[in-house]
Amino acid sequence: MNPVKLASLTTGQHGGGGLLVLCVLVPVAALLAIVLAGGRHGRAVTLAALPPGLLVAGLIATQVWKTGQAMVERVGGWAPPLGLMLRADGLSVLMLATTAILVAAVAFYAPRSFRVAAGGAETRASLVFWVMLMAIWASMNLVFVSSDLFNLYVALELIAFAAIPMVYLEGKKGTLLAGLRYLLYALMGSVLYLLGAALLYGRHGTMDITLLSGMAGMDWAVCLGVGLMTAGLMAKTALFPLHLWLPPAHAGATPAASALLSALVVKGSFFLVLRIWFDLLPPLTGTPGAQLVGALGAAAVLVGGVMAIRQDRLKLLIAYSTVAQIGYLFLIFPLAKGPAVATALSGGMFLAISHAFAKASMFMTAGLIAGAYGHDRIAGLRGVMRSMPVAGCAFLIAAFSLIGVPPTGGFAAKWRLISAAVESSQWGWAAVILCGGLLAGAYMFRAVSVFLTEAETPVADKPAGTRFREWLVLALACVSLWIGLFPEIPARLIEIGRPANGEVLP
Amino acid sequence: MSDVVLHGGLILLILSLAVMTVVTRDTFAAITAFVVYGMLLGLAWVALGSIDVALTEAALGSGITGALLLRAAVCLRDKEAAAEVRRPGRAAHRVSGLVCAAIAAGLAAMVLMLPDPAPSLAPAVMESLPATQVKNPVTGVLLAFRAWDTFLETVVLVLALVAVWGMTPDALWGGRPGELRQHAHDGPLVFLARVLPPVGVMLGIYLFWIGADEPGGKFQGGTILAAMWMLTLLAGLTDAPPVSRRWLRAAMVAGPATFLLAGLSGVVFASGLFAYPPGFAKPVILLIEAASTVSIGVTLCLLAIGPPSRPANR
Amino acid sequence: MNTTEWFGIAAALLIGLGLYGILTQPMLLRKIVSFNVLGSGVFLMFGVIARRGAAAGLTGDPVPHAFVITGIVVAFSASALAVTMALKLHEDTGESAFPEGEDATAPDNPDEDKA
Amino acid sequence: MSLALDIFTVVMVVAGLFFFYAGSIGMLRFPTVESRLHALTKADNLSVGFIALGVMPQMAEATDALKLLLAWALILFSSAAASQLIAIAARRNRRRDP
Repeated sequence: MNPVKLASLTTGQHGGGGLLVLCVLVPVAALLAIVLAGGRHGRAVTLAALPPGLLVAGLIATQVWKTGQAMVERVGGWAPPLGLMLRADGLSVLMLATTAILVAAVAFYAPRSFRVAAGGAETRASLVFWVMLMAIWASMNLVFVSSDLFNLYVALELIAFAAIPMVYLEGKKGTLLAGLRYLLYALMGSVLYLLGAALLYGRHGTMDITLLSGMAGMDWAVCLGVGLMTAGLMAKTALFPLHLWLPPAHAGATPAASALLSALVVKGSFFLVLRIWFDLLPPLTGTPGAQLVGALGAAAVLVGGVMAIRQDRLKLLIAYSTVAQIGYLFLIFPLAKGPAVATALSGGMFLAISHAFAKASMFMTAGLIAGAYGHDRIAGLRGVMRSMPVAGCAFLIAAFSLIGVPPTGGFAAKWRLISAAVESSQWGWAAVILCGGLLAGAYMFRAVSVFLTEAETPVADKPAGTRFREWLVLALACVSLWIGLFPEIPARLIEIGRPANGEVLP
Repeated sequence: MSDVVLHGGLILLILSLAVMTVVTRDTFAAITAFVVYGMLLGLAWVALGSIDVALTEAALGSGITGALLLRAAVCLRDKEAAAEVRRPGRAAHRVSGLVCAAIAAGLAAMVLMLPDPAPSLAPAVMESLPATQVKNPVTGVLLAFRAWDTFLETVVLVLALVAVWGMTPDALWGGRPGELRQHAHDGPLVFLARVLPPVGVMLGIYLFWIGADEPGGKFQGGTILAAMWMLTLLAGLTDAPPVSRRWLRAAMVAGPATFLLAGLSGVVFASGLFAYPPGFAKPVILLIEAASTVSIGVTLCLLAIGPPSRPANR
Repeated sequence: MNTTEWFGIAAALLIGLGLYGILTQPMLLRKIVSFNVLGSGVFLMFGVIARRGAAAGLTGDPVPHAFVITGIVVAFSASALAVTMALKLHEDTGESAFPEGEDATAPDNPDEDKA
Repeated sequence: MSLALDIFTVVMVVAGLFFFYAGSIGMLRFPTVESRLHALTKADNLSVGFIALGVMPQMAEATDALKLLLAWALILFSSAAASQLIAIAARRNRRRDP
């Protein structure tokens, strides 16, 4: 037996590590089954895949929580640099859990138009929606557990191929253009990312993040490579000024899809930036490069906020709010400096997950409101609170979380970010965070104040199935509240598997 | 010395064709230049010592991509003038030119500064290759050491095809993709489509079979199968199947599904997921490659001819 | 300086050229073609890196070769999707380029369309 | 013997190059699609044949030489069909917009 294989076997990495492969395999198997069986079985196959998928995510979370250590799996028994490795630390676990819950929620929320009556023929939307839902689940999980830069490139491409059809799924006017713009940004992003990865391979001869973190100094090739990768990922995450594709794409998609795109998909490429800056090359945070990224983030917070205030349509308002929230995520790179590294990272992760739940809830609520009112012009949405109190409540809680009102998850996140700014004595960023909160308050108030006014004419009957979905979106909004009420659990998870200051990964 | 002349000439030709591809106003001419560019790039890959990539680049990067782009160019004929009003101004051109030149210069400098001796996994690959029982190192990487990547890669193809089908008008769902050909005087094409496919199919299967030990493999073989199918479709000898046919769906997922099952079976018969049973690695790899060749052939062809455009019963 | 490095410089130039085409060509189809030039430049970069790593009796490091084969297939899938979208856009709206301005891209109100 | 084979190779390849050159000039200078096709197919097929024939004795094994012959046959066949198709397309275009 050859040494590489032998080494991988003796270190005994198979105890449970296979779960990391399974968390991708389960949704992939589901999507292949849907393609084979046809869209009319899409919902049934998805519902069958949810329990095992949730179980795998749960088992990974339990094991990481219990052992307090990252899980690793060398796929096929081949150790890096030759083989590729999957690795789940606390950050991965948080994102895996968030993804599993949101995918399940979207599967239950998905409108009847994506279901086919028993015995009916397959429809286009039924095939595409369920296949792409499973594909988004698989590819997001892959981003969270993979530790190999090229494997992550494949994951990014999978995300793009899964997310873009969601934009033009309903075939409405303008969505194709939005999808095409999204595709070109995504393709540019991945090709820049690949170029950066090529330079790293040329310099160090491996694509494994853990190995690279041990070798990569701040030399020319590494900096250029990381710069190219970051630029590519920024385009995919829609960081200002590369955000133009996001609002039409997210606002034009069907609500179930908008929720996934806005809450999850942009987090995939952001998570990768996090991996590169915090794990692959930790000395980068706090450098002038990080200040530049932070400045773009700050601009996104302000521009996104102002643009959101100016929107007349609810879904566009929510989409611009995503642009602003993405800005906050990138503030952690300049903030993670000296003693504030852990605080900034934890703030970023809190924001990522609480925004995921709040934004998913909000987009789905907007879908319910638009379904009942027949439009989503903000000025015409009077009396939502009276006619749809549960959905209205969900919107309100989600809005509080996005603004950062205590005790929501958004507050917990911003509190950590501001603490990091204080710890690292960078007061300017704290001011940006406060300004962003005010802007968020202003645009959310615009919508909520209309919801609270009395309607002159009562709303027509709500479409069937709305009541169940109203409670569903409320539950999602409550998760973002729960994160703020019990921050200890995510906070402890975030620290699992992190290297101590200055050390390389185990 | 002969290297300098040959490689230098090749590089100059490639660069000038790339310039033509990018700046020419006439779309059709640009795409023709791109196809030739792809062929020469295949030669560049031979010069760089990789026959596997050269085959892939020539067949897929130049051949089928060329067919795809030409189909689009024909549909968008005479649209250059309409698009021309959207051309960015002279200043924007200059700025873009400067930025791109700076990036190219930076990368070129980067290439010259790469470490010497270069890091390489070639020794590690050769050391572990016997365990996989295949002799082509690229196949070893694709199907054993990085099988996980390749598995996901076959899933990408399925997703891309579903995404392309996602643009079908609702009324035509379940219909047949591509145009129905009925030019009476395409005799030479029909002749070509009768004579070439037997040779091509044999070549495709040969490339997949030989891929375990010599340059070749499922991507190269599958691409040739796709090209042969496209040829018979173009000549009107066969008709594209309706997209909801069960056998078509089965052919699409055969590759990834076989790969997945083989990966899962590693838990029982080998040391873990995506590991191969010792002594039986090659048969498993060949099985995966065979199923993938079919899937790749079907998927590539359907990707190139686009979404359903006419009802199934015509 | 040997010919491998020439290919490296060619790869850098191809990347620059492809990028230039994407930025300046108005027609969507031309942007897609330029994207392919850019992509092939990146692949060629991998080829140069592989060639420099020739060892153990091989003409190049096979790992980057495997990356490139995977990459070419992904690039084709992406081109197929992009071309189909561009053709469909042309069929629906007659556009063969991105319209100017941000407002032009905002999708119409979803629910007014239904009514 | 090997010298004779080498001379044969050089002569054949030079002949092939000459026809390539002539064909290329024809393609660039001739006025109509048909005449350009004529230059291209006739001269290029001939030159590929010459070169294949010339390189054949340099092959180490007989099967490799056979492969060259097969490649030439394939080129002959496909270029014949392709040029027919181009000519038909050209005629069709002329009819549509003279």
